[in-house]
Amino acid sequence: MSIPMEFYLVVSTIMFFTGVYGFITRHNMLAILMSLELILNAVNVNFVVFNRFLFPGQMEGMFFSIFSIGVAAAETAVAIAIIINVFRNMKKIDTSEVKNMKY
Amino acid sequence: MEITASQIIFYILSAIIVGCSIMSVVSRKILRAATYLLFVLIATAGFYVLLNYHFLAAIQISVYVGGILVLFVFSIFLTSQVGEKMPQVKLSRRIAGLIVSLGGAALTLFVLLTQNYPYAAKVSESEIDMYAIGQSLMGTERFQYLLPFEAISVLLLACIITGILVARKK
Amino acid sequence: MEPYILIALFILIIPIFSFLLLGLLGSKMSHKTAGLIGTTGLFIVALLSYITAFHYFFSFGKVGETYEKFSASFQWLHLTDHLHIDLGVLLDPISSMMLVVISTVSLMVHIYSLGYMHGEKGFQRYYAFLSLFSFSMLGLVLAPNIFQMYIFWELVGVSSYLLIGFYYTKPSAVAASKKAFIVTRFADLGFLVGILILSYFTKTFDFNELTNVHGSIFHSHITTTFMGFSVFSWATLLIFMGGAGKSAMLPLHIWLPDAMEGPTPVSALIHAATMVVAGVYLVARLFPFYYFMTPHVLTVIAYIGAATSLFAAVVACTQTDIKRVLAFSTISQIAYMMVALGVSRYGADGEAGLGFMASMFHLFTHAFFKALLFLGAGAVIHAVHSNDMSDMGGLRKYLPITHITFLIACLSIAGIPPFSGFFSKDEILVAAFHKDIVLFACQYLVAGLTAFYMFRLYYNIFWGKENHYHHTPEEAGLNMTGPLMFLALLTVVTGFIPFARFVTSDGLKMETEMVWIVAIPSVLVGVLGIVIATIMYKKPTTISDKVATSMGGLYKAASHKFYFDELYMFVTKKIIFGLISGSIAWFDRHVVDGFMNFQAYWSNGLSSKIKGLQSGRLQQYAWVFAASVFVIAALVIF
Amino acid sequence: MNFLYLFVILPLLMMCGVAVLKQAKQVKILMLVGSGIILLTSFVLLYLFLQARAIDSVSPMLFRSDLMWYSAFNIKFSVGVDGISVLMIILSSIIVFTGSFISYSMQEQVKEYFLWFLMLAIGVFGFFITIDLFSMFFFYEIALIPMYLLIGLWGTGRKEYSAMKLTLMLMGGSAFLLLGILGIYFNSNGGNGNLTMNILEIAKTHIPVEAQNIFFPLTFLGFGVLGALFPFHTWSPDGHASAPTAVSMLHAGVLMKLGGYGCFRVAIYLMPEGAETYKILFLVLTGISVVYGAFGAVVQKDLKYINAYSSVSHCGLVLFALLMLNKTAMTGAVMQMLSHGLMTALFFALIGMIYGRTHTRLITEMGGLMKIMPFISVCWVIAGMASLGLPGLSGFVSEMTIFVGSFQHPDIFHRVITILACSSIVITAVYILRVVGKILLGPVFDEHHLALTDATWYEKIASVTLIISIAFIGMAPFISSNIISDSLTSIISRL
Repeated sequence: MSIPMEFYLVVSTIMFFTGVYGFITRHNMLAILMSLELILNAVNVNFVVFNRFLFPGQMEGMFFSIFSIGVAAAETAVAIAIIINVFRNMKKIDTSEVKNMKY
Repeated sequence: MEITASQIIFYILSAIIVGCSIMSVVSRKILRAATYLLFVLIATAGFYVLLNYHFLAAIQISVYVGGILVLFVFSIFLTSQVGEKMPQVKLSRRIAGLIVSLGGAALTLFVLLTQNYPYAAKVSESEIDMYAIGQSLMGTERFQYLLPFEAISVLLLACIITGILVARKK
Repeated sequence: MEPYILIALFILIIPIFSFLLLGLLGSKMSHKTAGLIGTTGLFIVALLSYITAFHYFFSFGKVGETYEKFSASFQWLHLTDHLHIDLGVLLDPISSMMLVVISTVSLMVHIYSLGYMHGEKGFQRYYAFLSLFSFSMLGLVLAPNIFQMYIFWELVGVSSYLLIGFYYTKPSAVAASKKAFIVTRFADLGFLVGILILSYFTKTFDFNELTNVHGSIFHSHITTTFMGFSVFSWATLLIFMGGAGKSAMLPLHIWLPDAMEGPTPVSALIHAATMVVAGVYLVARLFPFYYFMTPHVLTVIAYIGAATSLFAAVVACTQTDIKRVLAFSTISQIAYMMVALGVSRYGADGEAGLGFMASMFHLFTHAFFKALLFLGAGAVIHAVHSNDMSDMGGLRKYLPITHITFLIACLSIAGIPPFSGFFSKDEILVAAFHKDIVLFACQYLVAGLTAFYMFRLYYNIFWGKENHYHHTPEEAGLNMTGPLMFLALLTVVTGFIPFARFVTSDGLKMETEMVWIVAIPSVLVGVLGIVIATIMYKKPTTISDKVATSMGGLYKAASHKFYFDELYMFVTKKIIFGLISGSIAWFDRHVVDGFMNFQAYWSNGLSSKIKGLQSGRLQQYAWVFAASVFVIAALVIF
Repeated sequence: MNFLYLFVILPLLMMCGVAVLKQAKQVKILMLVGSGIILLTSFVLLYLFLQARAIDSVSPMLFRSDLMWYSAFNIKFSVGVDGISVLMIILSSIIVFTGSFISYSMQEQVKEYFLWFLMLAIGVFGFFITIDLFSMFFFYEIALIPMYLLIGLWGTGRKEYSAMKLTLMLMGGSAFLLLGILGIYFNSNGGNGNLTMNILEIAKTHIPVEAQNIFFPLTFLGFGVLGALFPFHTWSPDGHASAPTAVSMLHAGVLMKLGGYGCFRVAIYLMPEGAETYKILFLVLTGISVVYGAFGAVVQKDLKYINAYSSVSHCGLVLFALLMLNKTAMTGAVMQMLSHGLMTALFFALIGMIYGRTHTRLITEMGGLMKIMPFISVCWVIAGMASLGLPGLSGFVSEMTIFVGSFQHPDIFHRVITILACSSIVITAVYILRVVGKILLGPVFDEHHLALTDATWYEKIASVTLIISIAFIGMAPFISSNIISDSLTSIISRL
């Protein structure tokens, strides 16, 4: 293993905060969801990296990532279903315009 | 310091991840954003391979890329016109986002890079074999994950039902 | 004496009863009934007044050598341990004298109005108001305490307001009535404050105590001062301010000329004979107090009176509306009475109390001849349907009775013997002569001016160029000429009443004699005034215009009444309405209310800010969440 | 069963009746009859009170009775009246009576309107019969809430704004009041015994001076807001301008009196030393109210605004006189409450009648109404004369009592400020005569107005009732004055 752990972590950190940036700035619900995927992905990377470098004999990090991917899939499916439903009812998926359900 | 192939691959993957994730959150065309996300996810799978988690890489490709992203693309097609640009984000909002993300990144990186890690004495280079993974998933002993596995299954089932219920026409 | 108190009560009750009757049921009555009810009521009142006055002066009033005060009252409103407002009647020489004056003039006006107001819309209302006025005025003169006087003072103010504004569809009448009320109301404020101060220091409202020269008030030594003057000076000065308002003294005279917008008989009754002398009556009422406690205020009164009489006489020379000429003449004559009071001393020996007596005497005679003048003017106006001199001329042929009676009144006011005005005016001049030569000179000049402007009026109406009348003016019926003749008779005879025997400052009788050194010049100046007027106005000539132009600015100023109205208009419209009220209203709406609205505004703003935190915008939450996490993390780390 | 309960029970019964009845006409008739019965009851109360007073001339309050409400805090529903409360009850029932008559022409949502109207009446009556601080506050709040709805729903013009403003400002005042009441409550034991809300029992002890200095201004301000104390009076012009006629009447006629009544019954009676400390401050404020309200009224164009500002001036005089802390001035204050209540109710009734016909309240758009509606105009002139203090009507006696009483104060400051307050009578004359001259006299302004009719029978009954009451107080002031000053004796003895 010639690559130090920090390198991976730096990349995942950047990915995470890019996701955060996207989550905060995006207006489109789907884009927000994609930013969320970035965040989740960054977290998965971290699990795996810590598992590999710090506890190589165990598999918790990997399994956690697996489950996390599963949950992400489930979450995305439901979210997209909701978004499509919103779109069908309101003809838009822009967060600044979909206000009927606020307050 | 000699440069190994894995290092080169790592740098390439890192560049792809950083560049594409940034592009994915700033691109004003949603389909392009999804495409950049695809690259990020694939590169992440590359990371997993680099770390010798082949099974995980396979899941990443199949679930994320093959499932989730396709779902994204479908819903993008359903909800937006081709070539439609998302409106420019307000400057104040971008600055707010930048402050939080850059601040957070700086803080996190500071912590990351100043930390001493208790490295394992020997980092295993070997791949985890499928048998062990299967054992772990299908058992109820210590370090075995049947229960979460089943929970995820139920969750996915619930998701399927919910998806149908929510998305179907009245 | 008891029955006379009762009679005096009846004098008050009858008019108020007739007011209520006419006021409540008037609209259901015919004009004739209403007029009859009012006139009959007043007739009874007049009879009762004569009986009361006669018996007062000739039987029960005199105890020993002096005329005593008789009063009876009941407590109407308890205020403090010392102060309570009583209602009742007070009989003494001046109130008995005033009873006669008021009821006589009022009765004449009632009768006269039957003809003058014939067929007017609101005839019943007119008689109701006349009754109300008679009630208030009688109550005023009969008041046994200063607070009752104030009460009726206000009531005469209101009845005057109602009567000036009788033609309520005419904007000028409405404005005039409003002006009269507000100006006198302003003066009444002074009166009220004066009463408050006086009563605070003397602990009484009662005239008997206030004017009892042997009482404790006159021997107490209250030395409290306020802003450099003793409190009693303030009190009496402020009370005089009330009197000045009602009696149209400078500078509160502005309402009286405008008050001529009312029906002419009303002007005769209220604005010539009775209500406007209330100020004189008030000062006379409190005369011992003025004289002993605050003599310098009397001097002030004398000078204000002199200034007013001169001012009004000058203005009267330039007016063309005959009622306004008479109005200024009234102001001038009342000021004469004020001067007389101002120069008077207390007591009856020699010339001491001459001024007081002369003032009352002039009040008495003036009431009759001025009422006569107004009613005569009313007859003229009735005949030619105009108030303006230029619309008249040569009327002596058409209105013989009016002409003769008017002439008698003019001679009387000009001070020509043997008419009543001569006697009373002469006494005033004598009193002034003894006291202060400046005042005397001033009054002497006014006497000449009076003769001049009255005859200017007389010639302009009855002589001069004859106008073309649309229909021939003719003498009115007996109900109008009757009062004229009766009042002319009074004008001729009242001068011979030995007034000094009855009405003096201390109730003791005094003797007067002709002071030839004053009497002859005063007649001469009267004659001179008449002669000048004859030259200028008997035949249509251009002399008057030439004189007017040669006077230049003075004439212009006088014909504009020395711009007092403009000054007041400026003060009220611009300063009171615009500056004070306008800015207060603005201040209220914008600053005070603005402050309250600002409270609402900022709490609303704040709450919407707080509400904004719960916006439902997930991204905002996320931002806040993330930012907070990092901040907290940073705090933990560093 | 205490006789006084009738004043709460009768309106409650009427509420039930109104709720049951179906037709608007029946509701109105019930209101007329019911309010007539209340009026009669109040006169019976006066009669009974005078009789009881003749027997028992010592106790400060008669017809006492207590009902325990909440024993943990010793809160009772205590009732009792003295002469002043009796007069206030009579005033309220006259206004309720005339208000019902004026509302006879009400068209929309009659039932709901009268329900709220009666609830307002309950609040007012309840306030005057109780002598328990908590119950007072309770009824005070009961009176406030219907106001909001009555103005907000049945009002005119910017009604939502006005209703909101009025309610919020009065609620703000009652927040102060609540603080003040709690302050009194927690200092009411005088070092021993139970805490109590009962005014009579509190009056037996002595609230510590430090506590008085804190809670007097709070209580006084709390009631003062309702009594249109400068600068907390601005709800009054807007509120009155928007309120429906009968509500304006009840509000200006009675509810504003709650302020003055509370000021002396709670603030001054229970905390005399506090009053002594703060009176200069509040005298200046009320003095400003008096003159300022009068000047403010001079340039207004809307009839209701004129009357609202005049109310500020007259109610300012009430508080002004109360703060003089002597018997005569306080007698005058209570008489001024009665007088202003009747007078202003008459004014608002007449404004309502004119507005109902001409559909405008701007004096610039009217003229010569005397010719068109003589009855209303004559009533207006009478009301105006009462307002500017014509002797023989109620305004004069109350103002004179106040002025003479205030002037008896030995301190020069009080006398000077009294003279300043006196000057309001001139300004009052100015604005009253301005209105009379503009709208009643002069030529007819608008040809369309010629077709308008004069007052109807129910309007006549209402106006005549009020005028008779005004004239009665004005002609025979000794009756009310004696009742009031007798009742004031116990209050004065504490000062």
